Amino acid sequence: MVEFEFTPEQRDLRAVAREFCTERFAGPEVRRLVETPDGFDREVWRRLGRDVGLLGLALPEELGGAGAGLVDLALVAEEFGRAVAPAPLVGTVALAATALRLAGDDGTAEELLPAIAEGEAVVALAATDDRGAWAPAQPTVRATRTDSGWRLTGEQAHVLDGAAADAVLVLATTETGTGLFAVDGAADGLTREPLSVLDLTRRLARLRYADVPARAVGEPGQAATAVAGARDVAAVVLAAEAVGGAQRLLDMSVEYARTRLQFGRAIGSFQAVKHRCADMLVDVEHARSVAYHAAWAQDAGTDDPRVAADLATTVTAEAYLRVAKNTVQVHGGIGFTWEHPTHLYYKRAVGDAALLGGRAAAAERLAAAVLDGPALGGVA
Amino acid sequence: MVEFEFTPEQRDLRAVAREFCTERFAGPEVRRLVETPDGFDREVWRRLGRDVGLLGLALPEELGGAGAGLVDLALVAEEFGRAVAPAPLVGTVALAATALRLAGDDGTAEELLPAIAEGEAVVALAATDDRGAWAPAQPTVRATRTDSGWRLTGEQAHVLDGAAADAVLVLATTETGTGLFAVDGAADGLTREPLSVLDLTRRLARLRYADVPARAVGEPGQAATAVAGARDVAAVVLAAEAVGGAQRLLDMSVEYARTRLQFGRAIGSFQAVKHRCADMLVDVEHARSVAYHAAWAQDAGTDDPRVAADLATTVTAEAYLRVAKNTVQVHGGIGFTWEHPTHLYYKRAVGDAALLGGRAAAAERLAAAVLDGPALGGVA
Amino acid sequence: MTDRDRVVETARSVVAEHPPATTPQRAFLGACFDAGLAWVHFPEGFGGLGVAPGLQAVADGILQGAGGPNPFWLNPMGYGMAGPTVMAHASRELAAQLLRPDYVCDEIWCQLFSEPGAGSDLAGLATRAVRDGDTWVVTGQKVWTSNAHKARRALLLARTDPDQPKHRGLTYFVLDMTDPGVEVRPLRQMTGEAEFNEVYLREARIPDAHRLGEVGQGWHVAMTTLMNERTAIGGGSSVRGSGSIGTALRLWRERPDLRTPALRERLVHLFARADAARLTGDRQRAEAGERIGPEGSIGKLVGAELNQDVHEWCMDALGVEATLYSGYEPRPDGSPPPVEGEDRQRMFLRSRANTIEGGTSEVLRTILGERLLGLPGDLRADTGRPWSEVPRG
Amino acid sequence: MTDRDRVVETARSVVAEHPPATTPQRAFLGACFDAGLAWVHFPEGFGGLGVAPGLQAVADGILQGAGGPNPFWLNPMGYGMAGPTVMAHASRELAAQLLRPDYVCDEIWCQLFSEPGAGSDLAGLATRAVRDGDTWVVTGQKVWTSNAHKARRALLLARTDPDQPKHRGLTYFVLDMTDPGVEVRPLRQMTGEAEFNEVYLREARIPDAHRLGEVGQGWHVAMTTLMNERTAIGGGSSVRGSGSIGTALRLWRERPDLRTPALRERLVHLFARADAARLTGDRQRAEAGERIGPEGSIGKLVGAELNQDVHEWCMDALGVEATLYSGYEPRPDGSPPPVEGEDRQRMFLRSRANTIEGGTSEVLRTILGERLLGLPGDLRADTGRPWSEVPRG
Repeated sequence: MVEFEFTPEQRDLRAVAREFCTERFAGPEVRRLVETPDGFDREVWRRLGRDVGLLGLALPEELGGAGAGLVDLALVAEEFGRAVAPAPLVGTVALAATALRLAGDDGTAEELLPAIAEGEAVVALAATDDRGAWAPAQPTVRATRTDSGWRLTGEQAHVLDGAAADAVLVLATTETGTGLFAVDGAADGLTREPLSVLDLTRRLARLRYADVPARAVGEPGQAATAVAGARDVAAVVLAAEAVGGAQRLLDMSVEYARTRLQFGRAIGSFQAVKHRCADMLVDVEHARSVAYHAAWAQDAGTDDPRVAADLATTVTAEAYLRVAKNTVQVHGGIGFTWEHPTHLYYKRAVGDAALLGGRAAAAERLAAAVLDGPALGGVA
Repeated sequence: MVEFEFTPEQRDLRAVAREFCTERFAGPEVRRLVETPDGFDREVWRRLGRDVGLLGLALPEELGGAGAGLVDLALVAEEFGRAVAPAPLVGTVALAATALRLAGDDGTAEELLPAIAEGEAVVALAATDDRGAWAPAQPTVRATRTDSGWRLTGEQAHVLDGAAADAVLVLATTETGTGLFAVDGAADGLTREPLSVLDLTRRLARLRYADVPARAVGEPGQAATAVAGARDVAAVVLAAEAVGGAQRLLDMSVEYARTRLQFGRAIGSFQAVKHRCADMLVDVEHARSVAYHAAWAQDAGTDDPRVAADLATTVTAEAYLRVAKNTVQVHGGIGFTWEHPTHLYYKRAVGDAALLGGRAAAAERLAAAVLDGPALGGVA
Repeated sequence: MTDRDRVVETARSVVAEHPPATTPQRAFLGACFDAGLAWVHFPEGFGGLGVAPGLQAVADGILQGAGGPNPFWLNPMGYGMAGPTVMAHASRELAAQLLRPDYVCDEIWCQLFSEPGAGSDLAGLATRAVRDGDTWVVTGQKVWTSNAHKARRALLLARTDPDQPKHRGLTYFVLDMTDPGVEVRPLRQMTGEAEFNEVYLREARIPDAHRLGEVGQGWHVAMTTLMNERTAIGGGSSVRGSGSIGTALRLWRERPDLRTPALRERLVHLFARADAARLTGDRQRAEAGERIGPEGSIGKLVGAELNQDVHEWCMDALGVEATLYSGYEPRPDGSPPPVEGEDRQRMFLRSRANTIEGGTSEVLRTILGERLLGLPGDLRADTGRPWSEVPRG
Repeated sequence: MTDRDRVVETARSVVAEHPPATTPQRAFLGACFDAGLAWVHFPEGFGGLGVAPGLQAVADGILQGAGGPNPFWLNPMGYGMAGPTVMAHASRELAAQLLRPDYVCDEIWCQLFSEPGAGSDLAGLATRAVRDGDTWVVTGQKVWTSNAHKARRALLLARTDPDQPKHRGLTYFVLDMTDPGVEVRPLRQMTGEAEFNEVYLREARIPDAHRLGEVGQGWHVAMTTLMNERTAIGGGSSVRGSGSIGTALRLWRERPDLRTPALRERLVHLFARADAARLTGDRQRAEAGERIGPEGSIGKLVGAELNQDVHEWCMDALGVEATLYSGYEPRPDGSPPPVEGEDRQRMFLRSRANTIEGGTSEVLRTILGERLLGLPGDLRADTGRPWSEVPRG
């Protein structure tokens, strides 16, 4: 695996993903979906899993997956990002499936992962506290062992795909530490309140647990590792989505600048617009490099995977935001309207920057790794 | 005194200062002076004091001054800054004279201030420690009282005008606290090592005191107040100089952009250059506003003088640096040469940003005032 | 008695005779107009006293200080732009007819300038006005119109001669928005609400008497309006910590839990920039009197970019809370839903338009470069060519 | 045997037969040249083996890994630019004459392109070359010439037909710098030293045989040279933390006393940008092979601005120490005085030129916009007009 060199199979995979997204997540369809309660289409999701096989890419073959790596998943994510596709890819495929895979619980994994790969099960990873903070040291849900099994009590905010999920994987406090628990989406005592979100393509919910029956998943000691690993995978998926989104915005901006005339000439012939587009290109190229690198770092060990993931978050989050802002500016008033697709990407960029602890936390971890610790490989 | 409205007398004063600077600090003369050991011309300095009367502007009339305020001094400083004049205005007139005025020692003030106003005495305020840090809580020079008077021992770095000064006002540690002491520039035991400086228009020296005879100036309790007050005045003078320098750079850039042809047209007709010049204009205008405001705040109480001074440092330092960088870029290669005046301004901007504790410390004090304390007047 | 004394005395007697607390708004404003305090520099009988424009602030201080309404907020286009344009360019009869209803807010005004094909290049607009005897027949599409759904009258710029170079073929009109040829459609924006409108003109009719300025002189008249607009937008406040920076400072004070050293560092520099902009506005007003020329574009340019940076800071400070939104569904009147406290996410989204509306930052930088610094103009594809022959799209 | 194997074997045998540690530099380089390892993609006999250019890195790895000299550092213009240009455009005889002395550093090269009146607008240059039988007589002034005082040969671009549009009237030559018509003057820069020169040409003579390419085709030939230059400047390193960011990281590690939260925050973002740029270079090389097209301009653009930002960070970190300087007096050879550790103040001043030299950032952004993104060109004042009629100054 040479870094940055895709195999022919990977190129085919990208083509399949792009074709699917072009067909199923065209602009009008995305605008329709974001105004629906769930925010995505179950049937399309099933087709992605069952028919196209994109949801189990990175899962082991024995669990219904394709046994491919994160590079493959990143390629698919890039196409999802390009279409700003509203679908539980990050919540279910990146976060929940990875946590399940790493939790060390073969039984639950064998039950849920094939269903995820088939697009049958939407699963959420609820690893926030009651204010939405990611992976708290002290989870605000408490798990208690009773005669009839585990029971959960407490509250979590900002759970990605939490309202639509068929099952929720909950990070909770036990007497012996932090553990993961599986809860049925329809369980008694579970109430799910969809939050009014800025980015309508990613739905968040507040979950309240009032003595909710739950099943322990894996050993308590594994929970933190599973959640951290899920975040690293999701960071790569988010970064790849950002690359696709930013590239799409750049393409739109260039097309508009080429064809929109003011003062009798294409606005892209003015240096102010042209140089802005050049800066967008730099952002997109940098974002692409760090996102791919983070995928290869996990698959092929070309770098410390966590450093690469934090680098990817830091660079892509800023690049996506800046490209989105520049896209509005290049388009002028039309780019500020509801009818134009730009705002969907812009809000996606804003929302992503705050997910999984947010970009500030990623930069802080990167600083700790690069500046505080012993010198990194190659860093003087 | 209405803020931002100059009196006719002040306009005349500006004209006098500009005429003097245009005549005495023309480009070739500045380039000649910066290659001399002292870095300035004593005779020109005497004329400024004795004949033109610009050095005692802000001093009380009974001490040979004009009894005018900081607004007047700022106007003069702006013209000095425009010419990037190498002269001990900041060190002697702003820092040393203010410290002398505030130290509560009429005798020393009556002896030195008239000489400063006349341009006869160059006086340095040595208020750094041995690493150049401004106004240390523990000065690294120690003052000891002996039978034959006070003696100083220790070392100070980065003393502005320290090598050329006829007298040095030294911040030193005594048994009862921090005090100011006057030392003759030719005193036994004082060695002065000119430092190799980035900004050749402002000379710094390392002073070493080996049992140097000194005279106590004012009460020990006054020293910190006197040094802080001197800094506030000097901050305004530096800010006003930055305004003049930045304005001159903008004028040069605009002139070059109007007349330099590439691709068969004036480069200023290209948006990349034009918009860069527009940004420089914004910087200059902002710098001017905060610099004048800081002067008025001290003279007329239109704002907390320290907040206004720190605001002025924060804004003008950044503006001057950015304008200087943009000036090099607009001029292209020629702006990078030794022969072109731009580098003198650029280095001035860089040096100023580190003087008197530096712009980072000013921003920190501003943050403490605006963000940490109770709400400022008008600040919600 | 000085002009200032006269303004003070007049304002005091209006307040005394029509106490704002007990006088209906319309009656109070009518009394102000009749006393010459609407636009003090207008002639007597037209809402003014024929004194210097700088004295308006004196009158407003007394009237609004006593609790009187602010006509600029009630009818921004009418008070800030239509009034001065009508006074400068309409016939005396037309001015007499229009100014009082404008000031007392019987008639809300809007501005029909921008078009889908004419944004930065306003003078390239395509809406046609064709003469038909004593009336003009207008057809075209306008956009980015605030208050069009509430407006009785509009300032309209239309093309009357496509064969002239673009600036020379325009004429300026006052349009009756109740004309059957006018259709107003709300334009939903990324914040969810519909602050602006599209306005379709299909053979709308305007009497020639409602033309402002000569035929073909519309650009010149429009400059009166636009200068008033940019100064109004960019004028800024002279109160430290008001405006968007105040929103950020309040968040910093109210939410110690959100504070980090990085946010603190950014905020103090935003504060410094905001305060420098504020002081620059003060200084410009002190130096130029009340009328600010093209240097007013500095305030608009800086204010727009600063707003965006400040609101980005707020979003970064809010962290995960930034992902929430108070709702995209516009209410029937097009306004956003009410929220407790400050709706910072909405302000953040809204600020994205600041660098576009009322002159893009690109256009403003060009104005600063050319008009204030005297840099040469760009090469042009349209100068001197008949508008009809200049490529559009 | 594959080409790669052949390169490996050849390089190993050169190293074995001429151990770098004991072989004089000139002899070692001569052996490399004769073995075809100078420019491996050149034909045999011309310093090459006729293999793919990507294999140069394989050869260099072995040669320099064994302690051999890096010809690019010894003779940058000669190795990086003159070699490929000569090979592509000179006659076989001329190439045979020039390449070996170039590679073994008997002859240092410089580039005479820029002029006081032709910076960004290189094709507008005014240096005239007039034919006189079998020689050309050249008069004009060049500037920003590195190594001119040490150079034996120069790549020269001169105008041979002022009545053609500017790109079409240029011809490319190899100039002998020992010609009596050549005067080299050091050009002192803001750092104090004189890294560059001005070169005055007063009826300098060049045999027609030293022309590269056809008369009037000079621009086309120059593009070969310039593409090699930008790629060389912007290519960057694939080692994390090398280059200017390494200077900053070392300062951070070595001087805990300077650390503040604000500096830390800035530094980690500079690191992220530097690492993104590094990875982008790696990715471009992986995607494009060794030859990078206009996308190489991304690396040059980013690298220049990043250098400046990193060195500004260093100055801010140094605080009051930033006001010191190691000295402005150039040494006799034009180089700066030696200092202990890293001369960060000098690097800071030097970085100011990064966004100008080798293509200004403005020109590079235009290249990215037009060549990579396909945006339309600016309106032009010079296209199609005879050079002699285009305003200059």
